[in-house]
Amino acid sequence: MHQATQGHGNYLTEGGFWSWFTTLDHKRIGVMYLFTTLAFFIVGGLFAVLIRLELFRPGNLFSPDLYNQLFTFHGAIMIFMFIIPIIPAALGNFFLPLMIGAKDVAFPRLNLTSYYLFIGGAMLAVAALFSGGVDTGWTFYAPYSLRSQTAVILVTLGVFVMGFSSILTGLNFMVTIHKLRAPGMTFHRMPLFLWAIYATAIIQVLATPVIGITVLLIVMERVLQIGFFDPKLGGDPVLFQHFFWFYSHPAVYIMILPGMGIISEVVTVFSRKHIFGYVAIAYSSLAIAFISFLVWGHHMFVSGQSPLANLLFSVLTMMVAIPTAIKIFNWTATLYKGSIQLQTPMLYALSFLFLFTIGGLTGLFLATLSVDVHLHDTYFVVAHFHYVMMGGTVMGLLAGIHYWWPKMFGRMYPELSGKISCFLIFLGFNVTFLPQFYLGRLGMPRRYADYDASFTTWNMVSTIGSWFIFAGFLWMFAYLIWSLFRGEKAGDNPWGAKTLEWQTSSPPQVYNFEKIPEVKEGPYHYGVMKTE
Amino acid sequence: MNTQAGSHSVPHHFETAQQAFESAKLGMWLFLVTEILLFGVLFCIYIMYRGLYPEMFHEASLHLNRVMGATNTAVLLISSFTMAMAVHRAKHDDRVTAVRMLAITFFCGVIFMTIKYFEYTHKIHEGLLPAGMFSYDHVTHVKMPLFFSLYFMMTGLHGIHVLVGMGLILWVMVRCQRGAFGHAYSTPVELTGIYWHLVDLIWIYLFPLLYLIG
Amino acid sequence: MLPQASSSAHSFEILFGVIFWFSLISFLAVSTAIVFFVIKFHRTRRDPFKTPFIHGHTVLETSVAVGLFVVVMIFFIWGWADYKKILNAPQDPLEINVIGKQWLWEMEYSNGRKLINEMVVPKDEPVKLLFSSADVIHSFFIPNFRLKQDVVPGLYTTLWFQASLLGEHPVLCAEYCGSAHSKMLATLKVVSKEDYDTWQKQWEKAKTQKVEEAQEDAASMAEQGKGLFTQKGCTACHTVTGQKLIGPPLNGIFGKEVELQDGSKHFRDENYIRESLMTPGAKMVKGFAPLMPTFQGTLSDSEVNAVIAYLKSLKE
Amino acid sequence: MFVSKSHEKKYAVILIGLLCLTVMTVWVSYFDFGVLNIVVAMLVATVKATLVALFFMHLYEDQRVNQVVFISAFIFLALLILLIGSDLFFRPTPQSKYFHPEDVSKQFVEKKHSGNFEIPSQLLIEEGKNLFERYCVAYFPSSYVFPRERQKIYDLMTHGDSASHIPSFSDLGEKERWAITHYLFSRLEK
Repeated sequence: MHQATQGHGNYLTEGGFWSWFTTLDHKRIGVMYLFTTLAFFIVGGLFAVLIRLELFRPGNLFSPDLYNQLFTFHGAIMIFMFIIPIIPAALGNFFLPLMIGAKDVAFPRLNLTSYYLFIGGAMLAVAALFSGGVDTGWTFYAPYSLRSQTAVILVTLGVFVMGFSSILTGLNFMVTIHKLRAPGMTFHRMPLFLWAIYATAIIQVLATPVIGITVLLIVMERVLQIGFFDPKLGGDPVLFQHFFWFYSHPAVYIMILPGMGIISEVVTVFSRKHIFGYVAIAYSSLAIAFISFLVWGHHMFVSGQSPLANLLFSVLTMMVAIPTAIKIFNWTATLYKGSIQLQTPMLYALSFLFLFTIGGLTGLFLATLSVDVHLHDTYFVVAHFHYVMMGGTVMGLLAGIHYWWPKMFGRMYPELSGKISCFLIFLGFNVTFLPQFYLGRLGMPRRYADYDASFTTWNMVSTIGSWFIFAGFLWMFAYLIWSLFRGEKAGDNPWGAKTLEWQTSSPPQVYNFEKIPEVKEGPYHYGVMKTE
Repeated sequence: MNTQAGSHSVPHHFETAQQAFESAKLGMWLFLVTEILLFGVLFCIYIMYRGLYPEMFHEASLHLNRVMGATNTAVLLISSFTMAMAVHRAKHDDRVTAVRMLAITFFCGVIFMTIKYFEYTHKIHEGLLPAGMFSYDHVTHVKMPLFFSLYFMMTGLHGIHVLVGMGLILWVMVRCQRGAFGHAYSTPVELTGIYWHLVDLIWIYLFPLLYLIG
Repeated sequence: MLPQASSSAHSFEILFGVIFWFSLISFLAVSTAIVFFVIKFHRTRRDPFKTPFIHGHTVLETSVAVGLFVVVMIFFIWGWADYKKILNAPQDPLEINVIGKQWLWEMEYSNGRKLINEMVVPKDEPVKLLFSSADVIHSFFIPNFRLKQDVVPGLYTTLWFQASLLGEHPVLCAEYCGSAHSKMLATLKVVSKEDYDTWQKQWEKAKTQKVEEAQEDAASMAEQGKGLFTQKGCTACHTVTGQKLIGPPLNGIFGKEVELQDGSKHFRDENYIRESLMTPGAKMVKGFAPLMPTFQGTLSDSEVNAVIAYLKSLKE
Repeated sequence: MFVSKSHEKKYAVILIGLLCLTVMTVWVSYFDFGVLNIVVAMLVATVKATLVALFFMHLYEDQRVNQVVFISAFIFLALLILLIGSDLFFRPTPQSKYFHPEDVSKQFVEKKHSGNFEIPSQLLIEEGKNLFERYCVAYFPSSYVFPRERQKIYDLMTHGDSASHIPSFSDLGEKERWAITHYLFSRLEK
């Protein structure tokens, strides 16, 4: 182990500026993904703030058409360009080879290709923004998406291309995990983050082709009028929803599983204790990945789907609760008798536990058939998935970014600022989204540009909350950028973690390790070993 | 490094050539999985509409030419055989035969696409087109255009895969001719082979589903 | 709190309450445990190098899984039982055919009476709605009944209910359907059985006698037209204040020339307005999309005249 | 240079088997066995696919992980099909006393496309002549230059030409507009 030397030796400084564009180094590709997706996060976040502004009070601040475009782009950008790629493609890319003790991912060139595919697809979608926009909602439901006069083709093609990028990333990771583990790194010695990434990769490979061909069929519907989903030509619009959700429901787990993986890392490191129930957490990731393929129909309980399908999907959906609950139980139990330190990553991890628990429990309402009939497509659903996606994934992501920041850039973020922005985001998040549960229960439908005056109070509260989130993120981006240049130098292992990525320099050298490490024990061997 | 394998060397992040080969192969299999699901959606649409309107499928499939379909099936099966032979020969350093076999495979692809071309032009001429453009007069079932949407989407997507496969074969053939492959390194031929067989495998299902189930 | 205006609303509230309390207790249990552990086992109190090495606890984990399994199965079965009640309509309900169009609801009674954005049903009688859509997917949502059903083009869906509360209940569109999605609202009026019968009978009588309100003077015609204008959902797309929504504003247009889609000019006279109501696509005003549904069959001749009289009365 | 012949013999045998199965399945398709036709065709296809996968693709002797990967694709595809089938094949037909739900799906299918109007015929040209003289001729200046392509003429009939003050004739039906198009095109050809 050696200290990062100034000016040469680490992956950030090797080669000039232009070498970044042709780099095959997984760390650099990861960093490029990180900045690109965070940029999209800012754009999507601005759209969110505008949406909340429109909903501050009844009446129209923007025209309904503009509002429809706002929520469409908010959804599409946040989902396809931020939350799906960011953890696997940015943090996963950076840390997967480091954590299994490899020099790179299995197919570095494919890795770069998938980054450029992502950029290409994102550009297509952004081009739509400047050529009339899109007003279909991110779900592209037929037949609305077949009739809409807006640039649906551009966005769907963008989704298709980005889908391919996601497939290639998943494929790359699966092969890497299977074939490139360091000597001694058995599956059961892998950090739980990698189990999560592996489960995610399975979904990416198996589910993404379905959305790929489905959006392509939407393009074909518009160009060649093939009519699979067009009732005017004899097709069935509900069939589109099936294909769409066959991907998009597992996609929710593409988003949340890596977040869960990060929590497993952070919780153990900051309570300096072995994870409670390693095997259960590892296999529950796989179980979630598998079950996630069988539950998509709960998005369609009132869509005109057959009662039999409703029955099956309702009971299968209930099953997801079990592995998820085991995870939450085990993370909580890990804290027991630990030695807990409340640094920023841990604060985010604890926020994850609170918010994700709420998100998960509210899922029970939506999985129950008769209750979902009322709650479906209301703000209850909006609040539920923001609790899961933002309260879950984004909190996990922020925990991960802060946790690995010293490793990625060799500098610490400012601790006090980190805590302040964590507090702002946590508070703002709850103020924004808790009222939405109540609004949904009162029957306020989603995607409404204007609403009945009786919903005003809680909408105002919600909008005010969104400003706190906005302030929190603004502060966070400011101090993170500041710390890139002025932050305190970080040591190789500032948190005293045991996983492999901390066994090399900060930032890591070009080929990750001086010598490929040999693994002799599991990743969480903290504290006192029990003697047999 | 084996001299037989020409200029090829193991990428730096792999320990052994075997590890590199296995990784590439697993990657290819995973890619095939995505291909199967890509086609799977179309098969699924086929099954749904066929289940709902069996009599329409019966009527529509009579408009397809069984002989042409069967010929294409045979052509693809033969090409699969020659591809397997090519892989085998390339692995055993028989460059000349391998190139010859690849050439036959490529030529089979050409025949396949030519027959496809004649089928397409005939359908287009008759107006048996995807739903919105369908203009064939003598139909009894209103939803018959859906069958031809399926026909064109499925065979079209398959045709694109054939073309991509032909491109790959051409590329491998040139490299093989230059002596890039041998017993130590033949990953590209092998992967192209697997891909080409999958294209064949999909056609094996497409043929009876579209042409035969009357 | 939301009124409970049907039996389904009642059973919704019970099950919702049960899941809510279960969720709240579980959440409190988890969060109390976390807060307690964080305080009790904080670094200031615990030596970081002397934490115990606990692998896990299979019995505990399994019992969490099994316990939760039992609970969610209870929720599932309960939900399914309630759902079946929503699904199966009793014998011989009152049937209403509902057609969703961008952006209004058209209700048709079995006697041929058509209403727009308005539905009148008797209290304590089973009512079955049959849905279809003329364009894209809509969703018929009655929050006070806790009921919702998507309205899908090319597919017939149904929903039944038994209203238990007199009064007006809002109906909303819950599936995103375009520009005026949030304006696609209707009112469901629950009246007593007797009131309902007389309401229908009066209409049938009026229809057979063909007593047209021809003698009504222009002022009351305009008044009636004004009522129709909001009642029939025109306001979703047209304002009378000069503001452009989906359709052109309609104040002060009467007798003036307007530029059409093909660039030609046309006077907006009575015939033009009548044609625009019956075949909306015929003469489109420039700069607007052909989205308006036809009112053929939903507006009687006298009602069309009333709307024309109303538009005449509007000044710029 | 040593090439094992046993492998190649195996490939040849399999090829012959595959071709025989193809001939058989085509032959069977000429007879009507009802449901059995599908069963036989799918069975034969599956046997063929298995042979290709096991021997041409070497899945038989491949690593376990590759086998699992390939098979899992079919498992997930089967789940997709089964669960979607549980919806589409089990939708209840709504019962109604006064309305006719079963007509709805048909009512929304546009039948306009079985007309074949895009292809010219003598009948259409004559109809187009009548229509043109009745509705359109007054709008066209005698010096008007028509586009020399059917689609473009059709677009002109649909959207008009604002530069020359020619209105849209979209109130005529699709068939009528094509008829006029064919008539105008036949005039240009002369």
